[in-house]
Amino acid sequence: MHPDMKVELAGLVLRSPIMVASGVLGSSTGLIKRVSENPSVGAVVTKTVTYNPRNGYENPTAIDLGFGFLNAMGLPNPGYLDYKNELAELRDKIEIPLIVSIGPSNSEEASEMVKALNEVSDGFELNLSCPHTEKLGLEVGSDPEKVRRITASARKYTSKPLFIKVSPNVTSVVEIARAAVEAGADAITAINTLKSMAIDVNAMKPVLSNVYGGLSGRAIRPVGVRIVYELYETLRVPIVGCGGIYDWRDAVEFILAGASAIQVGSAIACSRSGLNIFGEIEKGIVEYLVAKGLSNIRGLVGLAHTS
Amino acid sequence: MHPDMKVELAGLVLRSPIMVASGVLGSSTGLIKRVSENPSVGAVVTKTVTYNPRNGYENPTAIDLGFGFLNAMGLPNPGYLDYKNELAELRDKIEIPLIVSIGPSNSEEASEMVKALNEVSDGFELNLSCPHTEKLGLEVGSDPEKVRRITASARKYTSKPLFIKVSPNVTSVVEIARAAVEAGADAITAINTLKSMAIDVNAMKPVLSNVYGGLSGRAIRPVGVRIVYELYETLRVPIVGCGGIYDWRDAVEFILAGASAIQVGSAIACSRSGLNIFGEIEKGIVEYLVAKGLSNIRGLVGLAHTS
Amino acid sequence: MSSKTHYYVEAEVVSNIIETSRVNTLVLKLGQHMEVKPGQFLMVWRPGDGEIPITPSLTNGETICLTIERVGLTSSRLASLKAGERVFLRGPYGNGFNLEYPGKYLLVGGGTGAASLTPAYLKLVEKGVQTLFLVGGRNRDNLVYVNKLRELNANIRIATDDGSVGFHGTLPEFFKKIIAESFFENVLTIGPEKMMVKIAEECHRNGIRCQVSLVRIVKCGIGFCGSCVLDPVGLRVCVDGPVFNAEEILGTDFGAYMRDEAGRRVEVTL
Amino acid sequence: MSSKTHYYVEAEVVSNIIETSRVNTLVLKLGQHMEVKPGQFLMVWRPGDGEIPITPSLTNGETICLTIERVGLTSSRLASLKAGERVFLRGPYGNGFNLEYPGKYLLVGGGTGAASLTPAYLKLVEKGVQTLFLVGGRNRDNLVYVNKLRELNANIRIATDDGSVGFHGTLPEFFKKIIAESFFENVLTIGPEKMMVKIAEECHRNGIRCQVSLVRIVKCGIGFCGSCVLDPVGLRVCVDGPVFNAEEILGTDFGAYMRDEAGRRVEVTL
Ligand SMILES: Cc1cc2nc3c(=O)[nH]c(=O)nc-3n(C[C@H](O)[C@H](O)[C@H](O)COP(=O)(O)OP(=O)(O)OC[C@H]3O[C@@H](n4cnc5c(N)ncnc54)[C@H](O)[C@@H]3O)c2cc1C
Ligand SMILES: Cc1cc2nc3c(=O)[nH]c(=O)nc-3n(C[C@H](O)[C@H](O)[C@H](O)COP(=O)(O)OP(=O)(O)OC[C@H]3O[C@@H](n4cnc5c(N)ncnc54)[C@H](O)[C@@H]3O)c2cc1C
Ligand SMILES: Cc1cc2nc3c(=O)[nH]c(=O)nc-3n(C[C@H](O)[C@H](O)[C@H](O)COP(=O)(O)O)c2cc1C
Ligand SMILES: Cc1cc2nc3c(=O)[nH]c(=O)nc-3n(C[C@H](O)[C@H](O)[C@H](O)COP(=O)(O)O)c2cc1C
Ligand code: FES
Ligand code: FES
Repeated sequence: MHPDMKVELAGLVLRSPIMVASGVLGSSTGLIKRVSENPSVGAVVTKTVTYNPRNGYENPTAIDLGFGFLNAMGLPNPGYLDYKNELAELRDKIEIPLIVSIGPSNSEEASEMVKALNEVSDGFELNLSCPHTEKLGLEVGSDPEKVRRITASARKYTSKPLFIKVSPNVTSVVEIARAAVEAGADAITAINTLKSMAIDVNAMKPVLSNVYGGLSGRAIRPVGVRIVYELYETLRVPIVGCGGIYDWRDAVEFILAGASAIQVGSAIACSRSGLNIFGEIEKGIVEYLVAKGLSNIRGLVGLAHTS
Repeated sequence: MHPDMKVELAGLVLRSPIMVASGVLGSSTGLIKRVSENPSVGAVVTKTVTYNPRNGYENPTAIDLGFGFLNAMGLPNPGYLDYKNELAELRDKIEIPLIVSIGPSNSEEASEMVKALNEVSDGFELNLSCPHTEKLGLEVGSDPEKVRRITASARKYTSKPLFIKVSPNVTSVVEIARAAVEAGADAITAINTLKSMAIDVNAMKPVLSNVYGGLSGRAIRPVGVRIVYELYETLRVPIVGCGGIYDWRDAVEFILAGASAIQVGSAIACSRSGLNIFGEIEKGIVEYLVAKGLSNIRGLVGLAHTS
Repeated sequence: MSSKTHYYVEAEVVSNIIETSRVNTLVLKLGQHMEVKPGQFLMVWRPGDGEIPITPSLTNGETICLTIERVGLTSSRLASLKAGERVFLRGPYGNGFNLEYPGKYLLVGGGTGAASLTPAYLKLVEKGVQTLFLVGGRNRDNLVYVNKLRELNANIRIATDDGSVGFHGTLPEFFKKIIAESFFENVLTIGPEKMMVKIAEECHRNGIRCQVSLVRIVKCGIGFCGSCVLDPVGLRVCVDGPVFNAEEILGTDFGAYMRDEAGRRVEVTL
Repeated sequence: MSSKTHYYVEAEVVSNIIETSRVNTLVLKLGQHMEVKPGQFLMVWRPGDGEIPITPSLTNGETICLTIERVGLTSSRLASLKAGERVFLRGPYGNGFNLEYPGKYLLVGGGTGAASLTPAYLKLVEKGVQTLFLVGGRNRDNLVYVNKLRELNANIRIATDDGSVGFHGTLPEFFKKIIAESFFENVLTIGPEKMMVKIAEECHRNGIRCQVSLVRIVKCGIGFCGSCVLDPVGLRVCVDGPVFNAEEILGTDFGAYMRDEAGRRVEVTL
């Protein structure tokens, strides 16, 4: 018997718990469409769009560290108005939920963006956690009051699922997530990248043009699993796990910690099989469920907590 | 010409910038002595001692993740009174500075421990950053006010160098470090481990008996380098870099970021050559200095900041 | 497991050869061996000056040549480096050309494209494959790498827009004429995209297998930032390319649209 | 690069064999191949019940036997497992015995030590080396693994403190007698530390090369927590040991002091 991989996430029905993390496909709607055709992908989150267009930082913007990746893209994106038109075209062409990631720097921007993008999306992910862009992301997401205000502003203009993406770069992720939930968030996505940097010893200079960037990939998985586990202990909303998921075991680790669904980011850069990584992860989870005698993926969520 | 590897650190003169990080040798004074005989080691930091003896947590307390290590030892130690006797014996037998790490949970403990241990040590490292022990470490070290009070209490009873070891698990390391410096700290050690966890997918359980632990090793180097770089931009006290240093390149990366000295922790567990890792790191740095035409290591500190 | 603290390979400029008023070739000595397949590219970094993708114009593991046109800040800085100055390289990235297809090869290089095709030419020679090299430019003074190719005994034909040397006309016009004269099973082309798309269409009409090397804004170089995507098919130039079989991408944004740094869809102008 | 999400190897209990009232042998089927050299140890975990170091008493890659004495919570829980229950193993850790030294081997096992020496015995047999196995216990009912060793055709001699079977006396006393009768170039010993130190001293006096397997509090198992240290020399049982040449450690805390869980120096009692 093939185990049931369907999950319900804040009102959305996903054919698989495997989502594509924000940003790793850039703003390309072509790439989103291509990935959405993969039957193992349950939902796609878009690149974070901001109020104004952004070119992002100068190169170097990303490097491979071997045990993870460091990037400071600088949230390049066409701005929400431009992107809205692309998304409008895309939406009829894909069959899975399209979650639009937005990165407002204040409540007004949040309201306007959600209002404008509501008709072209199946849900929103509020990125309050980018560690390397001034006035955006972490600068907002490390202050519970700002999180509360921005979440409430977004909430006011949409009845679609609202995910808040949190950062590991704070003293208490639980406090931030709680503020978001109290202000109306339906689910929490954890985690964004860890604030980091690298210096090239030959060049004697920081590698990233922005100096600081975000660490992603394998290296941050234990931090992500810890945060998902902490959130599951204290919150009553679904959690989407993200951070260093490369294979089915990594995905299962996050689900056992309490994630109802998971997102794959950096790993698509090192998958030998290209975008087949989603299929491989799904296959592995299915075999694991069979081996464990479980008939559906939902039975696995948070199982590491029972004593 | 052999470059000069001597560093001066908050009044201490170190024959080499390579130190042994706290905890990785346990409380064994025998092991400290053995390591201190290695001519490439500049100073040793002891295992953190606490006011009362602690057995630490039940096994499993540590695992190898491949790209780093996860541990929740639980600060096992004989307590400061017992350990004082061992240190008294040890001190005459070693020729390099012995820095005693203490983990007080409040100001009174800090004062008493420093008072008692002052005569057996060449300096103190205040561990306010262990991510997995209740009431100790991070619970203290994430609150600038507590950091200020504990640092001041320790400062009152010693004129020896006082290092404060900070945690990466806070929203602003700079704020914490600044509080410590204002309260009299001579130097900052950065970083301790990242709060993390791992779940075994077969066992479906958290691996560590304490559930949460600290991530160390390769994976955290980019976080450590970032924090050292940030501290160097804002503070005027020496910084000791720590986190994922395995070879000379890693060490140089930290020094370029602003570290006056560096500490090696986890890497001693995966060095094929055992404790020879110190010699290998020193040799690499010396060759690098020669290649760069630098006559001493001090000229390298913070060089990645100049534009 | 490598810890990759050595993120970049250091290289020193041995000499800087002026190709045209806009194009220079840097001859670099590598601090470390580096194997680059024909058509693969490197990310070339100068701290403070930025980092750009370049397809080497010669490579032998220890020495590498980069032929660079000054189009903006980074390329201009790099093209002006003097002997003894250093650059930092990461890579190689991308797929490179497939040179296993049977038959004769016609190489069509516009601008710096002739230079970037040279490693493929040398590989084909090594394999004993018959080749013809078409090099084009606006005029006599705009031709890149022709002397080098002559030195390498390449069978070259030239086209200039103003007829100052060789065929009088554009490369696609010349290309039409050449393939009318003699059949080639394979075409490799690097050059301005408007030129490449015309060559590709011509190949399509004539049943010639054509590989093109595409330029998009490359940021990460490793396939996860989505900056270099060719829409609507969602192919990433940095990992799925930069070389594509033309058949795969005719009818897409190839030759028509690209994305700018902010990810906005804009027209291809060159 | 492995991501090691599979931190532990899962193993299922096939059977639980009662050795004595305090000692059981678990026969485990491994979920994954595992190569353990004689004298190396594994960390054996049951979630909720703790994790302890055990030197396997038989191993062939797919099956592993653990002979466990109930001394506290974790060992008691493990020793009571039933067929079908699972344990989780990490390792192997430590150095293991050096079996390359020439000459005859005398194996001296007290308590579960006889079991833990068995893989070394089998390896020596495989190499065609001559061995004699001394097994000791308080009395007839306290002997561990003797039937298994007989089954494996080992050349066994027994000593019991009460003389209920074999030599009447302690293992060190018996050992003295045996080496007076016939010379052995090598001794391997596992057992209570007070016993091992006596054997080691006897070997020292008689010019016999002696390897002992030491027990200390093992926590990390990988050499960085310092819990298992033998002072004052600062040797770590988990990576520098657990097997030491006796000459290396005679005159240290071996046989006299160890550290407890808090790192306090305490006397060795057994
Ligand atoms: C795979 C590949 C191989 C290339 N090989 C060569 C080569 O061998 N020789 C050569 O002269 N040029 C080559 N290029 C093009 C070269 O990378 C660009 O000219 C260069 O990036 C421009 O940077 P700039 O800072 O000088 O100019 P900018 O002022 O940044 O931009 C000038 C123009 O270059 C384009 N551009 C800017 N940044 C990039 C980028 N990161 N990637 C691609 N295009 C960009 C812009 O769209 C703009 O039209 C190659 C490009 C790619 C993708
Ligand atoms: C390399 C090595 C190989 C071993 N092989 C075997 C074996 O094959 N069979 C066997 O029965 N026993 C073996 N032991 C001893 C076994 O690990 C201990 O008996 C066990 O850890 C006790 O744990 P407990 O929780 O049952 O008892 P506890 O109540 O925790 O302690 C009981 C006694 O065991 C000692 N002890 C506790 N924890 C440890 C630990 N982590 N490491 C070492 N000693 C500890 C304590 O000092 C105490 O005296 C080995 C020990 C080591 C170091
Ligand atoms: C190149 C790149 C771009 C990213 N862009 C975004 C973004 O626009 N918005 C966002 O919320 N997260 C962004 N992220 C973070 C990822 O969505 C993800 O949270 C993080 O990388 C951790 O997951 P991973 O280890 O699987 O990559 C980006 C990550 C990478 C590597
Ligand atoms: C087993 C182990 C025990 C540790 N014990 C202590 C400790 O007692 N006090 C302390 O300040 N840090 C302790 N640490 C943290 C290290 O000193 C160091 O800050 C951290 O591991 C990062 O460095 P690394 O990556 O080189 O290990 C311990 C780390 C490990 C791995
Ligand atoms: S440049 Fe980032 S995906 Fe190609
Ligand atoms: S058990 Fe940790 S060093 Fe040996």
